[in-house]
Amino acid sequence: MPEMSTGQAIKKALSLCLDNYEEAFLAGEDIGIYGGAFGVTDGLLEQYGENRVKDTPISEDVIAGLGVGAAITGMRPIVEMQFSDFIVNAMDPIVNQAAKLHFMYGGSVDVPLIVRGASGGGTGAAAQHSQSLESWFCHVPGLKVVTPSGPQNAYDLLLASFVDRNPIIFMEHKLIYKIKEEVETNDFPKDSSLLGKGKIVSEGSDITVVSYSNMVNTVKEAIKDKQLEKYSVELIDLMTLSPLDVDLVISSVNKTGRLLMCQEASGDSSVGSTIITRVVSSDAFKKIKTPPKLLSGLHSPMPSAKHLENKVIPQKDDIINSIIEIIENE
Amino acid sequence: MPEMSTGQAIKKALSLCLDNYEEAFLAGEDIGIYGGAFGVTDGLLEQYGENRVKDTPISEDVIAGLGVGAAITGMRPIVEMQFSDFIVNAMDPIVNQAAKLHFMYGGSVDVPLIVRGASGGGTGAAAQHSQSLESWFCHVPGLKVVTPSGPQNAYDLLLASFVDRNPIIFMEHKLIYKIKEEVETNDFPKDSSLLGKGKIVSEGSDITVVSYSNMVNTVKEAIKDKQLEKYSVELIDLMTLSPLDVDLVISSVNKTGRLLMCQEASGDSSVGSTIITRVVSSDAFKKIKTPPKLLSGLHSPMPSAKHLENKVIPQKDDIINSIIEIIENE
Amino acid sequence: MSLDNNKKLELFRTMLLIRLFEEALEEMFSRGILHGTMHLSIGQEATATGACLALTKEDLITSTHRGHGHCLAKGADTFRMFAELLGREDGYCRGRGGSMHIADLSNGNLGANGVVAGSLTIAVGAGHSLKMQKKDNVILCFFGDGAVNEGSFHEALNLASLWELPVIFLCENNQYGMSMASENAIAGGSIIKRAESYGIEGISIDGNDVENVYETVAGCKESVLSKGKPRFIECVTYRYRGHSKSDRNLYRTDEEINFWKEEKDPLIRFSGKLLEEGFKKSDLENIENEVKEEIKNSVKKALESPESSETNLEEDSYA
Amino acid sequence: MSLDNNKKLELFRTMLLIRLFEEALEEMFSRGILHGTMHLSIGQEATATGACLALTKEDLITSTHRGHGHCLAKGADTFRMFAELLGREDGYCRGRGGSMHIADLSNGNLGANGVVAGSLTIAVGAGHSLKMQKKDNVILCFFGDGAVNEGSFHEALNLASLWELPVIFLCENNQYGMSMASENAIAGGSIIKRAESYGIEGISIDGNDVENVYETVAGCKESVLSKGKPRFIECVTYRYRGHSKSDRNLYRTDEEINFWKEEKDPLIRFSGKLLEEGFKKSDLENIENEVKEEIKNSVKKALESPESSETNLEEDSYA
Ligand SMILES: Cc1ncc(C[n+]2csc(CCOP(=O)(O)OP(=O)(O)O)c2C)c(N)n1
Ligand SMILES: Cc1ncc(C[n+]2csc(CCOP(=O)(O)OP(=O)(O)O)c2C)c(N)n1
Ligand SMILES: [Mg+2]
Ligand SMILES: [Mg+2]
Repeated sequence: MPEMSTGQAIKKALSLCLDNYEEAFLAGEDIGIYGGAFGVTDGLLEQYGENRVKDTPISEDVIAGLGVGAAITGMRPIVEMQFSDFIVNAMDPIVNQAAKLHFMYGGSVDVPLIVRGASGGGTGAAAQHSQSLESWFCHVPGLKVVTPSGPQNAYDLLLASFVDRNPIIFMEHKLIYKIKEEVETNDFPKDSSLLGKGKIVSEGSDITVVSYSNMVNTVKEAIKDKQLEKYSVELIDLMTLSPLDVDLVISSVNKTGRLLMCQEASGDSSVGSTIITRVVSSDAFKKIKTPPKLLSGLHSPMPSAKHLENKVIPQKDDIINSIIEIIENE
Repeated sequence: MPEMSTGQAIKKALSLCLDNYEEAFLAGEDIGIYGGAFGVTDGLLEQYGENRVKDTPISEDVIAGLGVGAAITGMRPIVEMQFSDFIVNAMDPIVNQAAKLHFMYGGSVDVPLIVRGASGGGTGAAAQHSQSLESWFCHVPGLKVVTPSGPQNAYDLLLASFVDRNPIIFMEHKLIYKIKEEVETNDFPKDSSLLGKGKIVSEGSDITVVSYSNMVNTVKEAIKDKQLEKYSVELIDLMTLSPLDVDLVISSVNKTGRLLMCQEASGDSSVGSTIITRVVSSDAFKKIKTPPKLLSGLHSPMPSAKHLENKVIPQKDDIINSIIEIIENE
Repeated sequence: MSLDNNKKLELFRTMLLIRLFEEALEEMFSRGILHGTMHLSIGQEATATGACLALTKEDLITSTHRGHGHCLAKGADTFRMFAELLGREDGYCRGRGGSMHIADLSNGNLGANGVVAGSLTIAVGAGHSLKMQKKDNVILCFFGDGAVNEGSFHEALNLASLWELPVIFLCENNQYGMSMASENAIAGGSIIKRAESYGIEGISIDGNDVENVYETVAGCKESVLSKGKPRFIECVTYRYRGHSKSDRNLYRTDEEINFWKEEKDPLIRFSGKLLEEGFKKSDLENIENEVKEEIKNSVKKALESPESSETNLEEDSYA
Repeated sequence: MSLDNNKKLELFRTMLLIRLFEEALEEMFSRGILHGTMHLSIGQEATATGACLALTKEDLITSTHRGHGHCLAKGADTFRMFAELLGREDGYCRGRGGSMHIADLSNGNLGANGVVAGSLTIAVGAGHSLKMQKKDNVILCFFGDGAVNEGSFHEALNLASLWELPVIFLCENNQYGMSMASENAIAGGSIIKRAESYGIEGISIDGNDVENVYETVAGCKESVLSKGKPRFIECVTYRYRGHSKSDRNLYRTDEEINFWKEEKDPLIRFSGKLLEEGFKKSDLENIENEVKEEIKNSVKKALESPESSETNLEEDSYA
C-alpha cells in the first residue's frame, strides 16, 4: 500500500473517475495549470486534457450551475469551490436547484453532482477563508454531505460519492490535505452505501466522543494524552454528515452512557446539535448518566492571528478537559 | 388599540422608522407601486417618495450588498427579499460581509441592517418558494435572527431590530401576514433588549412546548384541543432565534420536566436541535423525565399539492399526538 | 426559409392550445379547485410556439415560472399537465412540482424553474453536455427580461461564450419583471448590447410574430451548430394577465394592455395572415374545435386521476 | 490638469512606501514571523497611488485582498498595518483581520475584502449613502480583472448606473486572476465594453503611469460629481510576485515578468521622468531614506506592540 497525503488520495480517486467514466469531468478555479489552490488537482490537466479538467473564470454561481445542468444531461461533473466559503455564491444552484430537482420533478431527473471545497480554519486566512459551513447543507433535504478526515477515508468517500446519484457536498478541511498514511487504492464500490456510515476509530467504554473532519485528528491526539490514561474513550468519526449514522452513535452511547460531540464549526444549528438531539430523543436517553456536551467553535468569525484562531477552534486541551469534566461530573 | 394584521403592523413599524430617521430607507423588488408581493409596503411609496422606498431590479445580491454598504456609511437600510428562498442569492453580502465586518475590522464598523423576507410554506408555492431557512443564519456568528409570530410581536420586534446596531435577518412567515389582533403601537424602545427574549405564551406545568414563527399559532390551536384538556401545557414563543433565550426554556423545563420543540423547518442542523441540545446540556438534564422531541418539517423539499404540504409541515394533530406521546411515555 | 402549410397550421394549433389551456386554468382557479400560485403567459404564445417548433425533440429547453407555453410547445401532454396542477399522481411531477416546476424530459424539456434566472447556468451545463457528447443539438434557454439583471445571467453568458457552447439564450421581454418596467431595471437600455459585451451575437425581434420567431430560432440553431458559438435572441412580447393572481396591475395602464390585446395579439394576427394567404376559415375552426375537445377531455381525465401519493416524501427526496 | 511639484513628490513617496512596505513584509514572512496568507501588489503601486491621491480624505474607497497599496495610499499608518499583520492589539483590526481585511475608516477606507468582487455591491451602498447625504464625495471601488466575471460585478454596475450613484469603478487589470489570464476569463475580450453595456462610460489606461492614473481619477471624480453618473476605469498593470505565497508561477513566463519589471516598472519610470523634469537625484534619495526609516521604525514598534487580546471574542462579534 502506497503512502500518500490526503491531497494525493483525493487526486487518485479523481483520476479513477476520469479513467473509468468518460462522462466525468472536473471544473473549477485554477484547477488546471495551477493544480488547485491546495495542489489537489496538480498534474491532472496534463494527464487528461482541457476537455476533462476545466479551468473556469471566478464565477462560483455558474460553476455549480454548470454542474447541475451537466449532471441532469448525462455527464458526471465534479466541481470545486476553491475555498468552501465561496459556496455562498453558489447557493442557488446547489440549494434551490440541485437539492430539489429530483423531488420537485417527481423523480424524473437525478443530479449526480459532486461539489468539493476546502473548508476550515487554522491557516490564518481569517473570517472569509476559514469557515466550516457543512451544517447548512445538512439542513437541506436532497443533499448529502461528506467530510473526510484523512487519506483513506477521503479516497473511499470520494469514490462512494461518485457512485451515488445525488448531489453531494464534499468538504475537505485544509489541514487534512497534508496528513499522510498508507492508502488502499480500492476500485469503485458497487454502491454508495459507505455514505451514511460512521466509523468507530477507537473502542472504549467510558465515554463516546463523536467528531468529523479534521477535528477527528485533534481528538485522536487528545485521547492519547496521559491525563486520559485511566479512561476508555470510544471515538466515532461520522464521515458522512447527511445522512447521519445516528444508530452507531446511539448504540455507542447506550454502552458508554456519556457523550461529547466535538467540531470546529460553531455550535448553533449545527451537526453537533443534531447528534445530541437525536441521541437524547432516542432510547439512549435512559442510559445517559451525565449531560452530553457540544464542544464547538466559538460563536465568532475566525480571527487571523494564530493565538486567536486557537481560541475559536477547540484545541486538544479543550477536548481533554471536556472529557474529564463529563466523566467526573457524576 | 387598533386591530391590525401582521402585514399592517409591520408596515406601521416601517413607517415609524421612516418618520423618525431620515437615514432609514427601504429597498427591494416590487415594494413600491406594487406594495410588495404580500402587500406589506402598500402605500409607502406614495407616502415617502422614491428616495425612501426604492424599487430595485431582480438582483438579490446587490440588494443586500447595497444594504451593507449603506449601513456602514451612516444610513439605516431595511431591505426585502421578496421570498426568503432567494436569500440564497445574497449570501455573500449577508454571511461573508454583514456578519463579519464588525469583528473582522476590529470593531471599527457597525452594520445596522435589516433584511426582511417572507418565509415558510402552506401556500402551494412548492419547493423554491416555501422554505424556512432561518436556521442557517443562526449558525452564522455576527447575525441576529428574528421570527415574529403575529401582529404585536412583529411590530415590537421590528422596532427593536431597527434600534439594534447589528445585521438582522427578519423572517416573516407568509401565513402570519393576515393574522389580526389589537396592536399597541408603542414608540421606539430605548434599546434592543427585546431581541433575545422569548415569551411564555401560556403557562403550564406538565410539558414545555417551544416554538417560533407561524408554528406558534398552530401550537396554540393544538393546546386548546379537547384531547389535551387534562394536561397543563407551557408554550414558549422564542421570537428571536439568535441570540436564543435558552434560560427561559431551561427554567421552564426545570419546572415541567418535559420538552417538545415544534417547527416548520426541517430538523437537521436547525434551531430546534439547538434548543434540545442546550437544554439537555444544562442542569435541566436532571429534571427531564422523558426524552425530548423535535417535531419538525420532514426532511423533504416542499411539495406543491395541498395534501402533500400538510404531510411535510407539522399539523395540529401531529402536535397533539406528540404531546400525548411525551407525557404518557413514562 | 419558407414554412410549409402543415407547419403553419401546427404553429396556429400550438398557440391556440396554449391560450385555451391557460384559459381553462384560469377558470379552474376561479372555481377554487387549484391550490397554489400560477403565472399565465396569455399574450406571449408566439414566442414559446415559434421557438419550440423550430427545435427537434432531441433539442433541449429550460423554462421559467411562466412556463406552460414552453412546456406545451415542446410537446407535453395536456392531461399530465392538468393532473400536475391538480396535485394528482399522473401529473408530470406527481403533484410535487405544480405550475412552476413541470419538467418533461422525454420531450427535451429540462424543466420550469421558480427562480428568476435560475435556469441560465443549468442551460450552460446542459450545453456543455451536448458539446462533450458531440450531439447535433442545441439547448434553448427561456428567461424573462427580469432575469437579465441577476448575477447568474452574467456568469452564464460569459461561460457559454468562453466555452463556445451550443446554447440559444432566448429572452422573453414582456416589458415587465413583475411591476418593474424593464426600462427602469436594465441600465444602458439594451439587452442585446449586454449579450454582445460577452461576444455573443444578439438579435431583437417581434416576439408576437410566430413565423418570425420560428425562423429566427431555426437560423440561430443552424448558426450555433455550424459555428459552435452561442446565440442570443430578444423576443419583445406582452403579458395580458397580472404577474400572478394577486396583481392589481397598478404599474401599467389599461390603454397599454388593450393596445397589445387589440393590435398585437399573436393569435389574431397569425390567423388573419393565414386567411389572407388562402387558408380556409373552416380549417382554422376545425383546429379550434379539436383543441377545445382535447382540453375538455384532459381536464376531465385529470380530475379523475388519483391524488398523488403522500407516502415516502423523505425517500422521494433522494435518487 | 498639471500636477505641481509637491504632488509629484508625494506620488513618488507613496509608491515607494508601498513597495518598501511590501518588501518588508516579504522579508518578515521569509523569517517566519508572519502567520497566514498575503497578496503582494509589488509592481502595481502606480494604480493605488494615483487613484487614492486624486481623492480627498472624505472620499471613500473599498479595497481587495491585494489591498496594502490602497490602504497606504489612502493614508494608513504603517505601524498599525504591521501591527495588524503581526496579530497585535494596536493593529487596525486588533489582529482579527490580518492582511486581507484592513479597514481604516478615519481615512475613508471602508476596508479590504477577501472575497473577489465582494466589495462592489458594498461600494454601491456607500455611493447611495453619499448621494442621500448630499455629500460632494465619491466612492472609488478597487477590484481585479478576476472580479469582472462574478455575478456581483454585474448587479453592482447595473444598480449604480440606474440610480446614478457617485461611484468610480476601478479595475486593476493585472492580467491574471490567480492563474487565469484575463483574456481566457473575460468573454468578448473587453472590460470597458461590459461597463458600457450598463450605460457607464469607461476608459482603459496604463495603470503603471502614476500621473495618468491620478489625472484620470481626478477627471472622473469631477465628472461623477457634476453629471451624477458613475464612471469606470480599467488600469492595466502587472504583479511581479506570485498570486500568494504558494504560487509556482507556471501560468506565465519569466520573459513576461521581466519585461514588466524592466520596461514598465512604475517606480523606475516615474523617478526617471522626475529626473528628466529637473528634480534632483538627492531629493529622491532623501525621500527614499525617509521612507526606509519610517518602515524600520514601524516594524520595530509593531513588534513591541502587545499581542491582541483573546478575551471576549464572542462578544466582539456583535456591535
Ligand atoms: C431569484 C428570484 N427573485 C425573485 C423572484 C420573484 N419573482 C418571480 S417572477 C418575478 C418577475 C420575473 O420577471 P421576468 O423575468 O421578466 O419574467 P415574467 O414574469 O415577466 O415572465 C419575480 C420578481 C423569483 N422567483 N426569483
Ligand atoms: C468569491 C471568491 N472566489 C475565489 C476566491 C479565491 N481567490 C482569491 S484572489 C483570486 C484571484 C483574483 O483575481 P483578480 O480579481 O484579478 O485580483 P488579483 O489577485 O489579480 O489582484 C481568487 C480566485 C476568492 N477570494 N473569492
Ligand atoms: Mg418580464
Ligand atoms: Mg488580476
